[in-house]
Amino acid sequence: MLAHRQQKLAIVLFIVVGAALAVGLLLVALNEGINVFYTPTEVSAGDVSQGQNFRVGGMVKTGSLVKDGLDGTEVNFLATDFCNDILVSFSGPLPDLFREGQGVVADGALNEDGVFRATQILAKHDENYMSAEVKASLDAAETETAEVCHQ
Amino acid sequence: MLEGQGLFCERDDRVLFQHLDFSLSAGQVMQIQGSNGSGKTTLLRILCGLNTDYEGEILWNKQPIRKVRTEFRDTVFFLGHAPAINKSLSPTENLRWFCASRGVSDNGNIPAALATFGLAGYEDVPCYVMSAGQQRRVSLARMKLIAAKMWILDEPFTALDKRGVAELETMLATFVKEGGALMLTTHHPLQLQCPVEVLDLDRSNDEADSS
Amino acid sequence: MLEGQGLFCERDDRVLFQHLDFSLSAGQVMQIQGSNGSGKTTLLRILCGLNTDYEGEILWNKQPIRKVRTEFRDTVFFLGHAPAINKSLSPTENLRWFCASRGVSDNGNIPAALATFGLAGYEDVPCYVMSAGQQRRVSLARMKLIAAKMWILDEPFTALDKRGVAELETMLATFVKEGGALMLTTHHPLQLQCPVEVLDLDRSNDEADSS
Amino acid sequence: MMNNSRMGLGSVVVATVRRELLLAFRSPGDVINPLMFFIIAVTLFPLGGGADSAFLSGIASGVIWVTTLLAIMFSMESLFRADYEDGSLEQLLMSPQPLYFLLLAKVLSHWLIACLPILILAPVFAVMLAMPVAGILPLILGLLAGTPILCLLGAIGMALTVGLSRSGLLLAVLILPLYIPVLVFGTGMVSAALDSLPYTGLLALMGAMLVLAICLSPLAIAAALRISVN
Amino acid sequence: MMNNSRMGLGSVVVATVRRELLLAFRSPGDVINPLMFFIIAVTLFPLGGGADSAFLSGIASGVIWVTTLLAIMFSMESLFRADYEDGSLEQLLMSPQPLYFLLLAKVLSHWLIACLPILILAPVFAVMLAMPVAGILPLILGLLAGTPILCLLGAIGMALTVGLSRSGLLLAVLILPLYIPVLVFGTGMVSAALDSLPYTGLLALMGAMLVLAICLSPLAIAAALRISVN
Amino acid sequence: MPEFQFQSLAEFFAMGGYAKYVWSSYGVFALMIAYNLIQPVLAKRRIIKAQKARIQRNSA
Amino acid sequence: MWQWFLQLGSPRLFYSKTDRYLPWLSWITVILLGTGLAWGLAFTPPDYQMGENYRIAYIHVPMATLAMGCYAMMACFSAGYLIWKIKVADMIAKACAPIGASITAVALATGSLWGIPTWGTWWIWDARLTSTLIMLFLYVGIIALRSAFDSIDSGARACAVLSLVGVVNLPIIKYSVDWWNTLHQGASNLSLSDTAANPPEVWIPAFFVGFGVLGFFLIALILRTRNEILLRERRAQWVSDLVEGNQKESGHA
Ligand code: HEM
Ligand SMILES: Nc1ncnc2c1ncn2[C@@H]1O[C@H](COP(=O)(O)OP(=O)(O)OP(=O)(O)O)[C@@H](O)[C@H]1O
Ligand SMILES: Nc1ncnc2c1ncn2[C@@H]1O[C@H](COP(=O)(O)OP(=O)(O)OP(=O)(O)O)[C@@H](O)[C@H]1O
Ligand SMILES: [Mg+2]
Ligand SMILES: [Mg+2]
Repeated sequence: MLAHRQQKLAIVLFIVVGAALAVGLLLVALNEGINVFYTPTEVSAGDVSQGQNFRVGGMVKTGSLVKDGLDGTEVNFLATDFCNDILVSFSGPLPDLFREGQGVVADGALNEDGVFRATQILAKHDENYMSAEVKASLDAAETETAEVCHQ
Repeated sequence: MLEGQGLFCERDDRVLFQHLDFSLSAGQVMQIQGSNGSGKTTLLRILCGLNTDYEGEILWNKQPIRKVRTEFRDTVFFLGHAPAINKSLSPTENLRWFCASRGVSDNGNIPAALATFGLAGYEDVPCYVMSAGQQRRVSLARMKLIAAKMWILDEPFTALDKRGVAELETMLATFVKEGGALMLTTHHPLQLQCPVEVLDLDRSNDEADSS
Repeated sequence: MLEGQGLFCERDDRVLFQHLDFSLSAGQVMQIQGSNGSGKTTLLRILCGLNTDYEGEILWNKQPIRKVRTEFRDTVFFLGHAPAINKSLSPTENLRWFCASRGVSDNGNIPAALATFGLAGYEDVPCYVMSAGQQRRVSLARMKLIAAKMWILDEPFTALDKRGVAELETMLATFVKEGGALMLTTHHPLQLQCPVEVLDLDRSNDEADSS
Repeated sequence: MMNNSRMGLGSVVVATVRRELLLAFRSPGDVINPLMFFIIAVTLFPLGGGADSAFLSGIASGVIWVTTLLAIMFSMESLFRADYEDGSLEQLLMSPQPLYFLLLAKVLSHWLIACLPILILAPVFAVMLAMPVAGILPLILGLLAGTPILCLLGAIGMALTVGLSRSGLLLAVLILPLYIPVLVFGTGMVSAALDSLPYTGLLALMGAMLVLAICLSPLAIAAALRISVN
Repeated sequence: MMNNSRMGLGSVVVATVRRELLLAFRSPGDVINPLMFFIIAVTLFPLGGGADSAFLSGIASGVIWVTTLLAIMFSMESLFRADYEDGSLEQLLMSPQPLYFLLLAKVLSHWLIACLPILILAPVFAVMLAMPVAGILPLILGLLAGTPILCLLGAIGMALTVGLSRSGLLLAVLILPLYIPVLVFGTGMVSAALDSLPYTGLLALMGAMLVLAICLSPLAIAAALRISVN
Repeated sequence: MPEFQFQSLAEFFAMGGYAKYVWSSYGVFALMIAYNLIQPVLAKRRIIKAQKARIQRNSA
Repeated sequence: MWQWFLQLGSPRLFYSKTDRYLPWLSWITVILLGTGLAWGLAFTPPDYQMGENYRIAYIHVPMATLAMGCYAMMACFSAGYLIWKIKVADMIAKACAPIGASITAVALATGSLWGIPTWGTWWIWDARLTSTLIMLFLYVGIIALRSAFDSIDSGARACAVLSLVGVVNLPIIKYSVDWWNTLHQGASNLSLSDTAANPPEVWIPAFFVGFGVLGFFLIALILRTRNEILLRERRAQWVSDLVEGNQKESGHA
């Protein structure tokens, strides 16, 4: 009968050790960071090299948006994570939500001038929903809060 | 050793048996009888824990079987309709793995076990060249390899010829006389050298119906 | 009607039968006998053209059967071990397709045919809820739907209960009396109201062995 | 009592198709599983290859064709398996009706059941995979001509392996090589159209293959089935 | 006569692996069919999509991963089918040894038999599909960590469907959704490496999934098998 | 207190230019609800019909 | 409470109890859904960024939440069936699958429809969207698995195991927005202050719709479960009585 106990124990030990190992590996994974897109800080830190395709995500820096071209479909703007900026250029139709101060995800590659040439622009919405009046009153009351950089 | 209390089983809305009570102790033989489809196989599989759709209580050494599954499995040998022989392997290979999967070493007595069943010389031919009866014998040779205290056999005489049947009957009788418990189904008229208790599923069900 | 001359068949290097001769004419019954695995099913399938591994000559109305396959198939009804019943379909649907696949219209007498086999009321339930015996009856009901001159039946009594067996026997006898030819295998002692010719495969083979 | 009026060939074919459709209706897995396999397998590619639309549009026709092909091949399992196991196949082989048309009807029904839903969905997925609009029509035409060929060839393979208990990948190994020409022409049509070249030539070729397959493969299927029940 | 000396768990596992390898050696189809399927299916994609090397290198990792995944999934058929049919499965379930390790050993052997050959061939095909050299190592590492997960998950699906006579594409429908994360991370590793980014994070994640799969899936497989023999 | 946000019914249906998206979303939603309510009701009818047939068959 | 729960474990009691609760539940649902939808569609101020378009939220969010909730519920009942062999638990689990699948499909469809104007794409293979799609596939797989079994019990147990295996997907859906940088937004923070982001006039109608949709879900679930009970208990006397009663009713009408 002892043998059976031992067997049960073996299974339980196996699972416990496995779970511990899995947690360890998960921690490693989270430490490394698994991202769908890169922040401008990561880009300027040289995490990505020129010419390769990747996604960059950030905010459209207020006041940086320039529309070019006859019909205004050629746009240049700075994507920022409030620590670093990256110049993004794009031509084509833009999503509705694309505007200054709004989250953006761009698909493309860095060209030789260090400009991010986007092939697709996606607008990212944040978790805030409110009406225009509320937004206005909020803006008025808002005190400047320093953004904290995450490295 | 093994006891059933108020067993009830229905399959596809048909009651196979109900209020079924039996008890089997060491040194006893119990034959389950009944027409085709009366639920003999189902009953054996329920006792072995292969089927779980039943109601009632099964006791093993006076304890509910759920609690002593591993001990039960350790002391019981079950042989079902299918021979559990892989046709690509030889008898020796089949039996060696069987022993390993039961967690016992075969101690080199596989050839002896095969010889008991008249398979000397067939140790290393692949099973697919063997006739159904010979495959059955390989299957039965397992009984010689593990020290089970109880055998549960579903139609063990299938595919055996007359001599094979007689030999198996002697072997079963010896096992029982040495204190083993035996439970079997068979459509063949059993001729054992020891008293046989009969559990008739057709009858048990009819009685229950009429009651 | 059907004649075999010097039939020989071996399977997996085992001779099942050799020098087998027989002849069956309208109004006759022939029962193929033999132990398990003696080749009864194999013989029937050879006659039906489902098996082609044989030597010897089979004649249909005095002509080599190879040349008159279609006529042969048109007048023969074969029922094998398997019931040929799709379990997801109802008896009516099964039989309707059977008729269509034989190229005859069912003329609305499927319910009648089912009723003959005691299946009135079961026309439209899916076959998987029916017991093995009932499925067998659906299978047999085919005989009532096509005008075959010869029936070749492999263990037609399987899974039938006593009354079913008696009824089927009457039906077979009537068929033979009306001039049909019947060839069947069965392990069950046949009680037909007409003379039965027996073809014993065990004997034919033993004789051949000893000769 | 048995006043057997003969039926024409047409009605036999109709009866077969009806039976198969009825069966598909009873066990919806036959319809749904190939379709779901197609859907899931198509979504695997963007997951596996990256999802930018330039990349996707490049692989779109290939992915749709290959996935259709795999879905059809593995759906073949249900064509003869049940009939083989319950003995209906023997009855079919014993039937005085020409097997040729019966088998054609069976394969046709399989096409209706397993392929037509995929065919209907294929353009939707082509759009999801960012295939340019010019490619859609040749894709559909190609699939329309190609999938019956795939079914017929697959039926030969299935007929050969139906007697084996574990066919699985064996079927694939037997049949995939035969599928290659269809795949090449099918995707060729799309890429021709995307390069604004005419693709009628390829379509005609596909049509010719289809006609040949329809004419010849029932013979092969019948022969294979006779071997399998043996 | 029956002096049953007990064996340790280790030797039970070894015996199981030995048996499975022996079986694979006796019926080489189990080894060869998945491999052949992999080879044929991988070659389908260049045929279906055009063969310029820029295009190929774009799809290489996706194609190899998707094909491996399909090959493994369809090879699962041979894992429990034979044992189910000849009754060995019942004996296994009746064994007093812990099923947990027996099943683990079985799946491990299946991995050795069906996946290892593919793993060995995968880099060759990656080169043929013009994958840049930087992608080869993460491809191999990913497959090394990922294919056992695929085998374990596939075994759950197979255990659930082994009692059904017509499983066919059902297995695919059940299991492919569970395969998606492995595919995503596996190809993600390759593309990260090709972008000269670190992929250790993804590898660690895959490792975590592997460990979890090894620990937990035997429980699910055992439960599923008990249901299937019922 | 919430008040009607649109100047006219037409504007309401136009949804500020997003009619396509908003109304098809609500449409899909409505279809789903309808399906999930109607299907069981029809199924129940079918079951009861079959059940009656069974009872009749058994009593006959 | 426990007693009440146990009663629901008996098919017959489940049937009669739900008979009693269904009308109430229906009325509450109609009221909640009616006010919530009308409020959300017409009486909530448009979002300062997305304008009227964000009214899709009133369907998308509850559908997405419910899709996950339904899966969790199915898994719980599956576990209940596996452990305690409660037949009704399996019937409920069975009923969950098609409802959950259709709800997930709606969540995906509305998300896509919403994504076109806001994100600029209707589909992107990000973690949340992909894992939601996987959930849809899991639902379909479970339905397919059940229909493949002839035996009800085996099918039930097999589905239970599969749905429990699929539970790993739930935390991935829920936390994918936190674990990865997704295009999809993170979890919203709700506040009672009406100058905060997500002020009450935004989320109160959402609550109405949310509970309304929950009510609808329960109704659909109960209806399906009741059908399943009728089917499986068809041999029980009370079902026959019920059917006969039905006959009489329809006879009077
Ligand atoms: C096909 C695409 C989409 C899918 C599959 C999807 C899926 C989901 C899921 C699974 C949730 C989680 C619900 C919960 O945590 O209870 C969710 C929540 C949400 N989604 Fe989406 N979504 C999609 C598109 C969108 C779009 C385009 C938007 C708007 C820009 C959006 C806005 C939201 C919001 C506001 C929430 C509620 C978040 C919270 O408060 O926790 N979704 N979605
Ligand atoms: N897997 C199954 N699912 C549903 N019903 C089954 C299953 N297996 C058997 N049955 C039903 O259970 C009943 C009892 O079958 P069982 O195999 O126990 O009979 P048996 O007494 O062993 O018959 P036999 O003498 O033929 O061996 C049969 O009526 C059969 O229809
Ligand atoms: N498909 C097959 N391949 C090879 N050998 C076979 C095959 N089918 C049957 N056999 C062999 O042929 C022999 C005759 O089988 P057959 O089915 O004709 O016997 P039978 O007389 O009908 O027996 P039963 O009384 O059990 O029906 C058997 O010994 C069997 O091993
Ligand atoms: Mg039995
Ligand atoms: Mg026979």
